[in-house]
Amino acid sequence: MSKVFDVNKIRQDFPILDRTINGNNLAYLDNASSSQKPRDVIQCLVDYYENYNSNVHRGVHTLSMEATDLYESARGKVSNFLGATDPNTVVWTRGATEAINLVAFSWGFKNIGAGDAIVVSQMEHHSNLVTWQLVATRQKAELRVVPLTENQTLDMESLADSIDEKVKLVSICHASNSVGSINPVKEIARKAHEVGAKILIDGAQSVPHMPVNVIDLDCDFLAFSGHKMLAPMGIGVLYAKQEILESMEPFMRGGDMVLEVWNDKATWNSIPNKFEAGTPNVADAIGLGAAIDYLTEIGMDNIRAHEIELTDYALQKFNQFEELDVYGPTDTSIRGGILPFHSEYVHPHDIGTILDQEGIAIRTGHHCTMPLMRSLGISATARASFYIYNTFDEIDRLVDAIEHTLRYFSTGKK
Amino acid sequence: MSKVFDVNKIRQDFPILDRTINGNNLAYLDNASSSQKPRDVIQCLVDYYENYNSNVHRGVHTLSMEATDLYESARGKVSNFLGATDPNTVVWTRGATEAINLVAFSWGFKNIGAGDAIVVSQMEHHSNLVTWQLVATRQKAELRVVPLTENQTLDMESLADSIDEKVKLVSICHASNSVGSINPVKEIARKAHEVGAKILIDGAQSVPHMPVNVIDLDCDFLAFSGHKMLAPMGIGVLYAKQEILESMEPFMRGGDMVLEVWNDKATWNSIPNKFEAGTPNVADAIGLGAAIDYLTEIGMDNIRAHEIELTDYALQKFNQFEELDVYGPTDTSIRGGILPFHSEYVHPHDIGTILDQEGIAIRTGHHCTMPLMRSLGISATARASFYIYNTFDEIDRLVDAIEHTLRYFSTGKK
Amino acid sequence: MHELYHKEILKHAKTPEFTSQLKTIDSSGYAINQFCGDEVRVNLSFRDGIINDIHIDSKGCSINIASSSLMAVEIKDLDPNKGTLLIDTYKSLMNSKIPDHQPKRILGSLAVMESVKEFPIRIKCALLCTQAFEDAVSGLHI
Amino acid sequence: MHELYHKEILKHAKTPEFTSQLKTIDSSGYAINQFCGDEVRVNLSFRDGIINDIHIDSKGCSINIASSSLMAVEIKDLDPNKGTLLIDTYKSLMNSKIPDHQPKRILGSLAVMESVKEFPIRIKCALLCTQAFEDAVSGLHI
Ligand SMILES: Cc1ncc(COP(=O)(O)O)c(C=O)c1O
Ligand SMILES: Cc1ncc(COP(=O)(O)O)c(C=O)c1O
Repeated sequence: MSKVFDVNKIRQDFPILDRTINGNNLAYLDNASSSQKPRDVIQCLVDYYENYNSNVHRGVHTLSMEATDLYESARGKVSNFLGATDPNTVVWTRGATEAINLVAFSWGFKNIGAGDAIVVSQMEHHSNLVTWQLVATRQKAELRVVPLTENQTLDMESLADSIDEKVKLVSICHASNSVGSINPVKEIARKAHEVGAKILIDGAQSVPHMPVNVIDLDCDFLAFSGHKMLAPMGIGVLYAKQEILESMEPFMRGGDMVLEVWNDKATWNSIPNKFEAGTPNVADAIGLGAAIDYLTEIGMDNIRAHEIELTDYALQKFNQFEELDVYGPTDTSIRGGILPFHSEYVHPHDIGTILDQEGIAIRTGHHCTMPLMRSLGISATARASFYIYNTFDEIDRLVDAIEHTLRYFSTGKK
Repeated sequence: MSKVFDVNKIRQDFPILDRTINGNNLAYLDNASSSQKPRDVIQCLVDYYENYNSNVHRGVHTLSMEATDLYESARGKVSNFLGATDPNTVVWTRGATEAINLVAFSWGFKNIGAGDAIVVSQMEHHSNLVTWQLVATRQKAELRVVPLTENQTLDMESLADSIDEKVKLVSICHASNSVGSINPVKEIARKAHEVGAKILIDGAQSVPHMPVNVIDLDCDFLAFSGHKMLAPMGIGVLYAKQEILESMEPFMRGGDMVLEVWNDKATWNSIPNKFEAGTPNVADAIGLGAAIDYLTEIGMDNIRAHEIELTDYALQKFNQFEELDVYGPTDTSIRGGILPFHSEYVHPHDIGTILDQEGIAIRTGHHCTMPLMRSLGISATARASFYIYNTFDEIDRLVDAIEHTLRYFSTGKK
Repeated sequence: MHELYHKEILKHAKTPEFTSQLKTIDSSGYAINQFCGDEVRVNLSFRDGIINDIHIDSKGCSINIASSSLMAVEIKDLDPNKGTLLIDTYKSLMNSKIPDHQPKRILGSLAVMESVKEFPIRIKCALLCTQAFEDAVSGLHI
Repeated sequence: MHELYHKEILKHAKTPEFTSQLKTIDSSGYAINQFCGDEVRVNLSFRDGIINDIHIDSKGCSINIASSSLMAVEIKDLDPNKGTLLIDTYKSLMNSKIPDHQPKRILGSLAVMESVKEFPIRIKCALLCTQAFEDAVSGLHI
């Protein structure tokens, strides 16, 4: 672990970690759902609303200029963070879901037609599956779902078979929120481009947790959410290559996305504004900029290294539970900090409730991946997921609590 | 003025009003663009992120339950505020623009077809015009734009003529952001219903400023934005009648809006979740709830009365400026707190810049109503717009500053 | 932990009753919790207007399985009207709205589910069985 | 107020120069500011490769009108290359990026626009004319 990475110091930056839940310190292990926020990000919102708040663009008064500067500089931070060459390739959305829908409505309906194919995988979040069901159904295109291997990694042979000349888009998660697998998206991008297809990377679970460079990956689209990476809720990003954005029709209509308007027609603003109809979420965009500052200072490499350590430790500890099935690859070089488990004997909800009694927050359910659950022959898992502020100690507490739970449900005694 | 309405006390609740701009106290008169936020609302965000932050729904852990409760209780507050009978008729959006687009994409494309007509007015904000241009063009329907009278009120005769059996939707603002006119939407709703059309009310400029009751108005859809009514940015509302929402297809696809998902198909969740794809903006929704608490405590009637007083005062003062054209009705019972003006001799941008030198924030430009500007034969106005915290003193400062500006531009001397 | 997982609940969760198929099904009801996938099927057979046998097929968490089993215990040998009254009383109990005229004691062993009220998010697990029951009797002309 | 609205700026805003139509237009350029609707048209006529007459049709704020007028004053009698150099220098000045080899003095009276730099949002008003000029000369083979 790098010297600058000091988890105890980091924890002090997160006010919510002082909370007690049912008499115990909060161990927040539901990060794949949403992350907690450091003081800097919260304070950034307060500063904004107490000093600069105003609508952006077009205003000649000082507040509006200042708000616009802060807002556009946040866009620049995102662009740098992703290694993009032009801030105008960063489109603000509410989150990954809206970003994927933007691509579907604006690019998909124009560029995917009858007889074409879209490739996704069996591990996609509903937002990267149901959206393409819509496009495929409406356009009479084929939706190909690439299966997984035994340890829930992408079946690369099937993937290769799926990507042929009919394919117009490969839309795939960089890392799975449900089983943790990290996909070789750079290689997949190359394969997609070989047949002239575009690639959309759902970065909801990668951008918060590891270095992601859009130029290196050569991705056409990248979608992610701020709330999973220390930023406020309500803000997310669609990155896309400039020439693709230029070629796309707008999605929603309204103020800011138009250039000139007559009663019967309108012309469009330049990118990225063309895709940002209506008053944007200025404050939370600036908050995402503050979150990126925070993450950058810690270092994305360090964050990834910390999560690998935690995951290795947890996976090893979980070996003791013969009653539990743990999903995802055991090789943490291709796995995010996500630990889904399932027992025949205790339902995930019961595990979740009992862990909550001990102050440990995990998520239970299908994690918006029902088809994946079905392919595993289960309807739900319990899932612990780690981030920058989690500790070995919290994993020990998790393991102890699971141990109690399993014992309790087999003997009825605590 | 009611006893409880004490503008000086109110001002103390708004931290940004302590700011100085170019050496002068901020006089924030750009409220039609976006409002400032009281301490309660800002603190509500801090509380949320420091104590309850979590993704909502589905979580069995305490934070998720608490966040869900706060979030759904904010929905209940909106529902009460609008006089709706069921919180499930309140759909969260980013703002008025997304709300209108939701109706267009989800209801419009299904229910408006070739030969049908949509009625809007010449005073619509781009978001309530360009969106219907899209529907009209794609569906080969007719878009009818009702003209205005001499003082920029809706031409009710033309409106009556426009609403015939072909009309499927009347989409009209309750109050204009650009000229201030308040439209008789209850009467318009009745007219629309007589021919079997639905009515969408763009409440972006009414819900923040006056009591609005959806049952009384009998509107089918109502759209508005939180940021114009003391709430954080990034949150807004679509209200719609329950049976209409039930009948509508979803708009965006993703998590939360589905019930069951297979590889090739999905079923939809119940309303309102069906329309809320992806992680919602929980914090800002709760913030909108806090803003509604604040507004309700002051009383929407008192707010409206205050704004009428300010507007009457300002209109009267503006009489002295022969060089200025002031738009909108002079009868403040049918006018919101919006004061657009124009001079042949000084361009609005120059007025805006000079006023900003004196700490007075107004907006200049087309206010997202280009066709309205064109119909007035101008390309831009300067616009002052009032809210709960504005004072007579600020109007005096505005008037003095305009007086200086006009003098300066005619003589070159300050 | 104790409060939620009352011994009786745990017992019924582990070894639910009424798990055998019926020879004849007179009425059947189903309910699913959209968010977790838990489900309950309730099959009823009647004799002389009385629920004289029940088959419960429940999947999911302990609260769902236990409440379904306990419900079956209590509705057996009731007529559908009395069964519905019992279910209404149970729902009122769980939603903290017991009206005066609904005596809690008719719930019998099902009353142990009250401990779930400490865990609001799990109340819906304890009520899924009532939806299945209501679905089963909704087709009857009672 | 004084800094922005320099006397010279105000003079050109009120009574801009080069407002008469040209007899022959050799080259024409146009620019619009999408957000405020301000626009500039620049019509040029050449003799012996030199800009020997100009017509400016500008609409909008004082900064736009004044800068367009001052620009016309300065580019008159230049060849398009020298005109372009002057415009580049002016843009560098307004964007605070004057490179060493660009002497500011070639700007002549246009240099008064520097006062606008105190008002960043108005810089684009002062640069609209340069887009129209560039549009006008972009078609020339120089
Ligand atoms: C009348 C009217 N309608 C719609 C809108 C759009 O609202 P928003 O930009 O918050 O989506 C506005 C505000 O800009 C408005 O004033
Ligand atoms: C892999 C993945 N994709 C997409 C999403 C959707 O993100 P959001 O709900 O923030 O739009 C999520 C998170 O829920 C996710 O984990």
